[in-house]
Order: sequence, then structure tokens, then C-alpha cells
Amino acid sequence: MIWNVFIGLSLLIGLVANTLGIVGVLRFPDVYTQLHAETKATTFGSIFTSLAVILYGISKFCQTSDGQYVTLILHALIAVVVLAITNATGAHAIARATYRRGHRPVKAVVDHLEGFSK
Amino acid sequence: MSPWMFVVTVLAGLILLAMVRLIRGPTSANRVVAMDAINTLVVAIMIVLSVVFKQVIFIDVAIVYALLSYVGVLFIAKYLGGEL
Amino acid sequence: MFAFIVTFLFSGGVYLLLTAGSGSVLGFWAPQELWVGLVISLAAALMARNYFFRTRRRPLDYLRRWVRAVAYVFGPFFAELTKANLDVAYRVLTGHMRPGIVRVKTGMKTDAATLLMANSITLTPGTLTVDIDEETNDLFIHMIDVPEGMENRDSIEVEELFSLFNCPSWVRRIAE
Amino acid sequence: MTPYLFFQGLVLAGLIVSGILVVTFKDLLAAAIASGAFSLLLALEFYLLQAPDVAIAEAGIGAGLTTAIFIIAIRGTKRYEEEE
Repeated sequence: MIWNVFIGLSLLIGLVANTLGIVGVLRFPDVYTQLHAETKATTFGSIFTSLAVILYGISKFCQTSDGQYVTLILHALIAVVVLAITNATGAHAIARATYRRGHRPVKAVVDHLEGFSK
Repeated sequence: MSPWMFVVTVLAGLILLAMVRLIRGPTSANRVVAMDAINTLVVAIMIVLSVVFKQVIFIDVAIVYALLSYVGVLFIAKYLGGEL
Repeated sequence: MFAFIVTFLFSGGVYLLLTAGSGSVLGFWAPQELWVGLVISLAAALMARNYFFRTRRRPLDYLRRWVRAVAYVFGPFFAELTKANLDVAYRVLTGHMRPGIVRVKTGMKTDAATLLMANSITLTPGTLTVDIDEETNDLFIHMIDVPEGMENRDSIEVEELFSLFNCPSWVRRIAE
Repeated sequence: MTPYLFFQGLVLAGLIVSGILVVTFKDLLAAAIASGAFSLLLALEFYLLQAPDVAIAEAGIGAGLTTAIFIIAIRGTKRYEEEE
């Protein structure tokens, strides 16, 4: 019973974070700020929806002690770790490519990368 | 309607919202950001759906998918940066 | 020989982790999975021992690093990620921002430490790694809200980015 | 209408929108990005139809390989664009 409360809570947090991330992607003016919203919020939201799956697996394993729930927990954990690493690296790649293409951040107060070239 | 199905439906609606940025985005970089967001949401949907379908093998698809879609994003980013 | 044993144990552990829950022998594993895992780990260790295990460190040191990495991900990193999301929620709802690209001196010595630092910076409040100076391992980050007075300085230290925990020293202890 | 059918309708709507985008974009790089999003959603649709092996193949070929081939082709020929 107490498990259901935790599962519902983490599902709710995940949904709210994902929604904020997508609204941020729609609202923010340039690529860099959109990447801020996209990377942080959707990674956090996906971590929490997957955490709900992991909690579900733990509760089922406590009831039935069936081995397939161990597989569920471990593979969900691996998927979350992979997702976090690839999201951060992909955001880095997109930001770098955007800067090299010549798009500057709008209304920037400071830009140390301006004269830096390889 | 189970809570899992509700979550999955809302996430699918968010994919359609992200597609607005895919349509409107003034530059290609904005479109890549939208595609990256769609990737993350699809992986989240797959993980949750493996509970709905009650089959553990389905979660492996999410791992493979997360690793492979990352290749596409990296490739487009390399082309955009002029390094390809 | 020592490199062989370490590679064997690592690949065997990863195989067991991926196939946990397939049967009932020893708790979680099917007997055929154990045999196949043994053969595959032996082959992988024979082929890859010189690539996987290069530095000559003591095994206890490796174990301590892995434990520290897991503790870092679940402790300080997750706290900063939560704070980052509250920050993003605030920006999304109010639209208040003051962006800029700032040079950050990290002081990391190895590539792995710089990678871990860059990914940590991307997922923590208000910052996003854009580019890297490969000679000095300095990072260029895009800040969504540059504090007053920071735009006049030439570069900033990495410790100023984290408010809750001292993440850079964790990264140094894990990956250097 | 059951929740499951409603969810599948959302995914199919996303497929239709991204398919139309692939055809209508004049900028070929944007079309390649939309085609990447299309194959991602197609993999999700295969997953929904209980075919995880086809979904893995679609994720690998559609998201990774086809995007890379399109990008290489665009680099070799010409990218039509008005301004950026």
C-alpha cells in the first residue's frame, strides 16, 4: 500500500518535470536556453518515471520473490544511466555545433568564447 | 484507466507538443533540440510500457534505442558544426 | 596475469548483472547462463586484458573509486540535479534570464575527470558546457543567469558553480 | 475508446505529422531531421504492436544508419536553403 503512494508520487514528479521541459523548449528564444530546459528537465523527468518502474519491481519482488522482477529493476537502472550520459553528451555536441555555425546567444551580457579559435 | 496508461498518454501528448518546435524552429539546430527531446520521451515511454505489457524483455529495447538514437543526434551535430 | 584476473572479474560481473533473474540457481541465475558467462568472460579477458587494464594501480584503489562514483551519482549529483530542475521551472514560468558564455578554470588533469566534470556541469543548475580549451582543460559554459559583476572578470573558478556540495573535489577524487 | 487505443492514436498522429514534414521541408537537412524523428516514432509503434525485435532493427537502421546516409548525401550534393 505504501509502495503505491511512492510510485504515484514519482510518476507525478516525472510528469511535471517533463511538461516543464517541453514548455521550456517551446518558450525559450534561442538554442542554448532551449537546451537548458530540454536536457535538465526531460532527464530528470525520465529518471523519475523510471524510478516508479523500479519501485514497482521492488514491491512486486517483495510480494512474489520472482526472478524476473530483478531483471526489470536492473535493466531499468541501466537504461536510466545510459539516458543520463547520452543526454548530457548530446547537448554538449549540439551546443558546440551551434556556436561553430555562427549563432550567438541572444542578449548575452558576456561572451568569452568570442575570439577563441583553434 | 491505470496510472501507467495515463502517464504514457500524457508523455505521447508531450511528443506532439515537441513536434511544434520541430515544425516552427527557425534554424536546424532548434529542430535537433526538438528531436533530442522526442528521443528522451520515447525512451521514457518504452520503460513505462514494459510494466503495462508485463514483459521484461521489452525494457531491453529502451536501452538499445537510447544508445542508437544518440548516434543520429551526434551525426547531425557533427554536420552542423562543419566537422564532417 | 593480474590484468587478466581483473578483466575477467569485471566482464563476468557485467554479464551476471545483465542476466540476473533468468533462473533459480544461486538465487537468480540459470545454470546455462553461468557456463556461457564463464566462457565469454574468459575469452574477453584473453583478448582485451592489455586494453582494459593499463595503469598499474592496486585493486583496492579501483574498488574505492567505483564506490565513490556510485556515492557521487546518488548523493551530491542528484541533489544538484533536483536544484537544477527547480531553477529551470522558475525560468520557464517567469521568463527571467541574463545569458552569457563564461570561461571556467577546472584544474582537472586527466581526460576522464574533464569528461565527468563537463557532464556534471551540463546537468547542474543554470549551466551548459559549450566548448573546451584542449590545452588547459578549461571549459566554456553557457550560463542562463550570469551573476552581477561576473561579466567583468576574465575567468571564474569551477567551485563557484556549485552551491550545495563541493562537486569538483568529488570528481577529482573519483577520476584522477 | 479504450486508453490504449487513444494512446496509439496519438503516436499515429505524430507519425503522420512528421511524415508530412519530411515531404514539405525545402531545407534538406531539416527534412533529414524530420525523417529521423519519423523512424523513432515508427520504432515506438512497432513496440506497441508487440514486436520488440522489429523495433530494435528499426531503431538501428532508421535512427542511426539512414540519418547518417542522408547527411553524407547532403554533404556530397547540395543543401537548399534560403537563409540561416
